[in-house]
Amino acid sequence: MNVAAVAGPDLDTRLRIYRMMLEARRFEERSYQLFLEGLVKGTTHLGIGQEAVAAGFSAAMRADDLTFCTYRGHNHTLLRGAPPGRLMSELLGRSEGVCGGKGGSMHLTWAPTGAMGSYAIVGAHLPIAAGSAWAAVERGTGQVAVCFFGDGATNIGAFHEALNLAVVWDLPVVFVCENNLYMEYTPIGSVTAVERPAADRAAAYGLEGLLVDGNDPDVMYETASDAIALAREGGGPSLIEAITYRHGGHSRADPGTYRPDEEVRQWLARDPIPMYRTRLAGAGASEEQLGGIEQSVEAWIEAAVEEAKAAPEPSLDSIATEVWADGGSRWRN
Amino acid sequence: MNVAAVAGPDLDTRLRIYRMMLEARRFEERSYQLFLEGLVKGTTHLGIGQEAVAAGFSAAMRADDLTFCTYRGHNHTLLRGAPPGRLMSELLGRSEGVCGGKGGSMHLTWAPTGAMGSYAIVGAHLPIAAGSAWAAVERGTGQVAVCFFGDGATNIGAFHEALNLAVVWDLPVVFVCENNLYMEYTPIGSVTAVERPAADRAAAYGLEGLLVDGNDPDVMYETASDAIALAREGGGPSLIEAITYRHGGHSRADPGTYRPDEEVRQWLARDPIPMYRTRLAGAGASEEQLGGIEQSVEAWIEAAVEEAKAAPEPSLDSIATEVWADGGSRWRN
Amino acid sequence: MAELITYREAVAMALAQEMERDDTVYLIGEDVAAAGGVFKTTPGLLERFGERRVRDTPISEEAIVGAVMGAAMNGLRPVAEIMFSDFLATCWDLIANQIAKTRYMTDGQVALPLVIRTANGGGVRFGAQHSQSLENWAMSVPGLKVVAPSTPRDVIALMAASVRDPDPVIFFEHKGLFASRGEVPDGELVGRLGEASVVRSGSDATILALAAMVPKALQAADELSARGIEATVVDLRCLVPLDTRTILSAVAETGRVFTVEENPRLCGWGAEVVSIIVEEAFYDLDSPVVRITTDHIPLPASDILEDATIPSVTRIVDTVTRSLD
Amino acid sequence: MAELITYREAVAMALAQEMERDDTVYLIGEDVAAAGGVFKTTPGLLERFGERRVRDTPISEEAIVGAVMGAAMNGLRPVAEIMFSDFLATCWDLIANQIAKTRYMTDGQVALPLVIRTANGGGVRFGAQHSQSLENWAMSVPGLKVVAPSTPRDVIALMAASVRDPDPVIFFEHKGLFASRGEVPDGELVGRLGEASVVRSGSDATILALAAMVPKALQAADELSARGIEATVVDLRCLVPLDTRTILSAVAETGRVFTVEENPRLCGWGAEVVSIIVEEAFYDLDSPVVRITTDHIPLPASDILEDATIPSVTRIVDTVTRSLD
Ligand SMILES: Cc1ncc(C[n+]2csc(CCOP(=O)(O)OP(=O)(O)O)c2C)c(N)n1
Ligand SMILES: Cc1ncc(C[n+]2csc(CCOP(=O)(O)OP(=O)(O)O)c2C)c(N)n1
Ligand SMILES: [Mg+2]
Ligand SMILES: [Mg+2]
Repeated sequence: MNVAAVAGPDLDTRLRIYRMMLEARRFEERSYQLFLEGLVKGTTHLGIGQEAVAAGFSAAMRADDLTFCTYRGHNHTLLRGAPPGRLMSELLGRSEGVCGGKGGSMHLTWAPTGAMGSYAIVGAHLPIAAGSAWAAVERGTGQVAVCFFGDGATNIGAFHEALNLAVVWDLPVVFVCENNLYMEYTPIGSVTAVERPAADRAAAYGLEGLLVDGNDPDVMYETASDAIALAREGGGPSLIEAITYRHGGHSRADPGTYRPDEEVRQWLARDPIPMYRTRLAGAGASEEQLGGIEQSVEAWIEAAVEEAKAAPEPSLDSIATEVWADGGSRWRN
Repeated sequence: MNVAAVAGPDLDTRLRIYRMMLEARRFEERSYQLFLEGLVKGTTHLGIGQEAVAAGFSAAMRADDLTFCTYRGHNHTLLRGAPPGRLMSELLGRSEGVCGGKGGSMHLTWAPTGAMGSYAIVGAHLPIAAGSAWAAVERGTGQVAVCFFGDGATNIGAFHEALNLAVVWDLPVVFVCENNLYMEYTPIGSVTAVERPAADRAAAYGLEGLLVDGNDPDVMYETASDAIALAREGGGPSLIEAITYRHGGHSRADPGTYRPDEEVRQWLARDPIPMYRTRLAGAGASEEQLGGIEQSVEAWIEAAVEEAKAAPEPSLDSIATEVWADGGSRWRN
Repeated sequence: MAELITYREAVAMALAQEMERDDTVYLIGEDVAAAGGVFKTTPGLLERFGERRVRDTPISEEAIVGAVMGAAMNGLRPVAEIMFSDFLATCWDLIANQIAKTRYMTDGQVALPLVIRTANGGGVRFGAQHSQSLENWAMSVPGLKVVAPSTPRDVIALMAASVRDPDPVIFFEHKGLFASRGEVPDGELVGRLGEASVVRSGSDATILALAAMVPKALQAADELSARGIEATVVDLRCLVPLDTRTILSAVAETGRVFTVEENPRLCGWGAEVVSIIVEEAFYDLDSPVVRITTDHIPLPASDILEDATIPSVTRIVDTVTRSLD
Repeated sequence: MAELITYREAVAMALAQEMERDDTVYLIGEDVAAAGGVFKTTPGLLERFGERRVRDTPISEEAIVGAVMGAAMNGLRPVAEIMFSDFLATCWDLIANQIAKTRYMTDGQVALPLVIRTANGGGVRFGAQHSQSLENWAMSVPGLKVVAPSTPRDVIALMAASVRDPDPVIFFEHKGLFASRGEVPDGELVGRLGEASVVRSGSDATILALAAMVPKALQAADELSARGIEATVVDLRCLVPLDTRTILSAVAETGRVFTVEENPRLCGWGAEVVSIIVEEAFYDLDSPVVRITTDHIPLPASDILEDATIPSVTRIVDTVTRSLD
C-alpha cells in the first residue's frame, strides 16, 4: 500500500473520528436489530467493519463538500450530518424519515449537509459526482465531491466514463473504492482482470494508483485530506483504493458463508474500532475520554431509535407528492 | 510504437494485401461518387487512408474467423469476403444488397464469410465480439474474433466492460483500435485522459500495450498474425492501437476542415497504397504484377458498380420480413 | 404425479430441464453460479452442469448482454440473468438497439436465440430502483419477445419455450411471486409463447392481468363474485407475441374490460391492449375500458406507501364495482 | 417583425436566448462546441458563450448525462445533447433510474433542473439505429417531462420553457424537420409545457400528431378537405405534461379520433392517449379510435422501404377516409 503508516491528526480530531466510527457502528447494529424485529423492511446493506473509511473522510471534509455513496451508505450519510433519528426513521419507513419513507435503506439522502444520496445501481453515481464537482468549479464554490463505491463497481462502464471525464475536465472529485474483497457473493478477484481493481487502473486515466489500509482511520484521514486538498487547489481528481472488509454478509439475506473462516477471523481481529481505541489510549487519550465517548454514543443511539420508533407512519397522501418541483405528481392538465 | 519495422510476409501475400487495399480504396471512392450522384442515400463513413489495417488483418485471418467493425466498415466487410456487387447494392438500398436494403451503409453484414456486422452505436460491438469468442471456445471451433473500433470508442463504458470480461474469461478476441486521431470533429486528445487512448489503457486489463503503425500493411499483417495466433492457442485477448488517418471527413456531410492543413498533408504523404506499392516494387514485385493488379481491380469495381446499379429496388413486401426467425413480423396471433 | 413447488424453484427446474436437453444452453450472470443466484433461483445448476455452463460474471451488464448476443450469433443458446429488471436500463442499448434489431438489419443473416431473464416487480420494499415492472419497455421495442409468467408451471413451460425459441426473449420473473407455490406435472414441460390463459370465466366483465397482478385479479374476481359480479380473468403470460384472439373473444363475451397493470400508467402494456380492443372490438364494448395501474410515479420504499401504490385487490374490486354500477 | 428561420436555427437561437439570460445555463455534448453540433444546431454558441459554457465531451453518454445530473444538483441548469435519440439507450439508467426518480426518492430534497436534447426520428435513411422515434420511452418513465416540437417557433418557446423548468425535460428535436422553415416573432419567446396546439379545426375527425407527423397530418387534412372531410389537427407538442383538456375537447367535438405516430406500434404514445380517451370520453366516440403508426418493426435503411414504413400523407388520408365511410 502506498501509505504505510502516518502520524495522524491531532488527538481531538482522532477522538472525533473514534466517536464517528462508534456512531456508525451502533447505528448499523441497531438498524440490524430493528430489521430482525420486523421494523426495518426490505433490505439493508451494512458497512460494519468499514467505518474507518467513512469516518476518516467525513472528518477531513469541509461542511459544504458533497458525498455520494452506495446502498452500503448508512455510515457515510450519518457521518456527513444526517440527523440520526430521521435517518433511522427512514429505515423504518416513517414520515419523519430523511426521505419521508420514499427512499428506504438504499436511498438515504440528506442534502442540507451535503449527503447527496446513496445510489443503488452500481456505478451510476460516479458520473453524477463528477457532475456536481463540475458545477462546483463553474460556480467557484470550492466544494469537493467525494464518491464512494465498491470494488465491484470498478468493472462497470460508468466507472470508466466518469474517471476519464473527471480527469479531462480536471474536476475536484475524489473517487474512493472501498474494496471489501467481495461483490455480493462473488470474490472481486475472480471477475477482474487486474489484482487491484481500482489502483491498478488509475494509470488508464493518468492518475497515480493509491492503495491504502481502509481499516486505519488515521491513514484514511490523511489520505482524504491530501486528495481533498489537491482537488480544492485545482489539482483534479484522485482515485483511492481502500482495502477493508464487511464483517457480515452482503445484505440482510446473506449469512456470508462463502467466505473462508480464517479470512473472516483475521479481519475481525483487524476491526478498526478496538484497534483505534488501543492506538488512542497509547497516544494519550484517557480511559475517561474514551469511555465518555462510548457512553455518550450509547445514549445517542437510544435517542435515535426511540425517535424513529415513535415517528408516525407516512400519510398515504404523501405517495403522490414530490414527483415534480410543484410538489405534486400530475402528468396532465 | 512497439513494432518498428517488420520483415513482412512473402511476396504473394504482400501482393494479395496490395490488391485488398486497392479494392477497398476503389470501392469507397466509387461509393462516394455514387453518393454524389444521389444513388447512395443517407450517410457514408469512408475508411479511405485506413486500408492497411483492414487488409493486414483480413489477410491474416482464417476463413472462419469473425470480424466485427463499425459504420466505417465498408473495407472490413468487403475484405472479409462480402460480394462486392451485393455490398454496393446495399449502399444503394437495393434488394440484392447484402442486407436487402434494410441495413444500409452503417450496417453492412455478410455472415457467410464471418463479417458479423458493422455496428453504428459506438462501443456496442466490443462485448458482442467477446461473446462470439466465448462461443468459439465453448464449441471448440478454434475461431478468433477480431473487433475494430475507433479511438473515440475507448472512452465509452462498453469498451471497459468488454476488455475486462475478455481477459477474465481468457477469450480469443483481438481488439483493434483504429486511432485516426479524431472522433467526428473533435480530436481524441482533447477528451481523453491519456495520450494513447487504447495502448495506455491495456495495463488496466492486465494486457500489454501495443501501439503500431496502422498505415504499414506489413506491420499490420504481422501484428494481426501474432495476436490471432496467441488467441487461437488459448493465450487470450490482445488490445492493439493502430495509428492511422482518414483522408476525408467523418462522413459525407463533413469536409474535415477542423484538421490542420499540414497534418492532412503529412498523412496524405503517408497514404498506405502508394507507399506499399513502392515497397513492393523494391522487394521484387514487377511493374507488370503491380499494374496487373491495378487493372484487374478497375475491372472488378466497374463490375460491382454495374451490378449494383442494375439491381432492382426492394419490394415493399420485404419491409415486414425477418423481424422474427419465422421470416415475418407478426407480434400477435 | 403433480408436485407442489415454488415459482423460485421452477426457475431452476426449467433451466435444468433445458440445459440437460441441449448442451448449447449456457447460463451467465452475477452470482448465478456459486451462490445460486441472489434470489436463489439458480441453486444446484453449477454443481450439475459445471463451471463452464454456469458462470459468474463481473458487474458489467453491457458485457453480460453483449456476451450472450455474440454467443448466440456463434452457435450457443445462452441465457443471461440481469439481476433486477431495473438494471435492464444499464444495458438497454445492447438489448433495444442491438439484439432487437440485428435479425432485421441483416435481413435474417444473423439469428439470436437467447434469453434474458430478470427479476421484475415490486411489493418487496426495495424502493424505486429495484421494484419496477418494466414489461412495457421490452414490449415497445420491435424484435423482442416478452414473457412474464404468473405460476410455477408457466415458469417452466414458458422458460422452455423461450430457450427453444429462435428469437430473443426477455423473460420477466416476478420477485413478489418467488415464494408462491403451484403444481407442476412430472416430466418435461414445454409451453408455447403467445398463448394467454383464461384462468377464470364470468360473463359480466373481463379482467386482463399479468404476472403478480394475476393472483390479485383472481382474488378480486372471487370477491366480486360474492357481490354478484362474475368476471373472466385472463393471464396474458406473454406480451409479444400477444394473444389478441383470446383477449378479443373475452371482450366480445363480457363487453366490459379492465386491465390490471403493475407498471406506472403512461404507456403501460394495458394502454396498447386497450388501443387494440378499441380499434378492433369497439362495438363489443358496453362501457369505457378502465385501466387499473400503479400511478405514474416512482415506487416508494415504505411498506405502507408501496402497498397503497401498486394495484390492490380492494382497488380492483372497487373499480370494477363502481364501473358496473 | 417576424423572421423566417429553420428549425435547426431555432435550436441555437433558443439556447442562445436562455444562455444570455441565465449564466447557470451550460451546454455539453459530443461535438457541440467547436463543430457547432453534427446537425449544426449549435453553431456560434461556443464563440458567444465561451469554452466553459459550451463544451465538447468524450463519447461517454453515461458521463454526459451523469454530469448534467450532478451539476443540476449543485446549482447549474445544464443542457446535454445526446446526438441521436437512439443513444438514449446507452445512458438509460442515468435517465430513467436516476434523473427521473431522484426528486421523489429524496422527497423533494434534490431538484434536477436540466434538459437533455436529442435528435429524434426517421426519414433520413440512417437505418434502424439512428432513426427511432422514442418519445414513448421517456413518456413511460414517471419523473420525466417530454417535449417534441414541430415548428421553429415551438422549438424556441418550448426550449425556453424546458430550460426554465425546475424538473428534468427530455427534448426531442426531429431530424426530418431541421431544414423546415417557420416564422418566429422578434424578442424573447417563452412557451409553456403541457399545452397542445390546435393547428387546424374541422368537425368530422380529430387527428392527433407529434413532431414530424404534424406537417403530414396537416397535409393529409388538406387532402381530406378536398374529399369533403374536415379534420381537426392537434399538435400535442408535449407528452408530459399532457394536455388532455385540449385532446378531450377535440374528441368531444368530432367523435372520431386518429393518432399519427412515428413510433412503432406497441406502447407508442398514441396507445396511452387512446386509453385516456376511451376511459374518459367513451360516450363521445362515434367510431373506433384508429392508430396510424409505424409498423412494429425496426426501420429499414433504404429510402423506398423507409418511406413506406413511416406513416405517410397518403396512408393518413386513406385510413381516415376508409374509417369514415
Ligand atoms: C448495475 C447493477 N448491477 C447489479 C447490482 C446488484 N448488486 C447490488 S450490490 C452488488 C455488489 C456490489 O459489490 P461492490 O461494488 O463490491 O460493493 P459492496 O456491496 O461490496 O459494498 C450487486 C451486484 C446493482 N445494484 N447494480
Ligand atoms: C454511443 C454513440 N455515441 C455517439 C455516436 C455518434 N458518433 C458516430 S461516429 C462518432 C465518432 C467516433 O469516433 P471514433 O471512435 O474515433 O471512430 P472513427 O469515426 O474515427 O472511425 C460519433 C461520436 C454513436 N454512433 N454512438
Ligand atoms: Mg465489495
Ligand atoms: Mg477516430
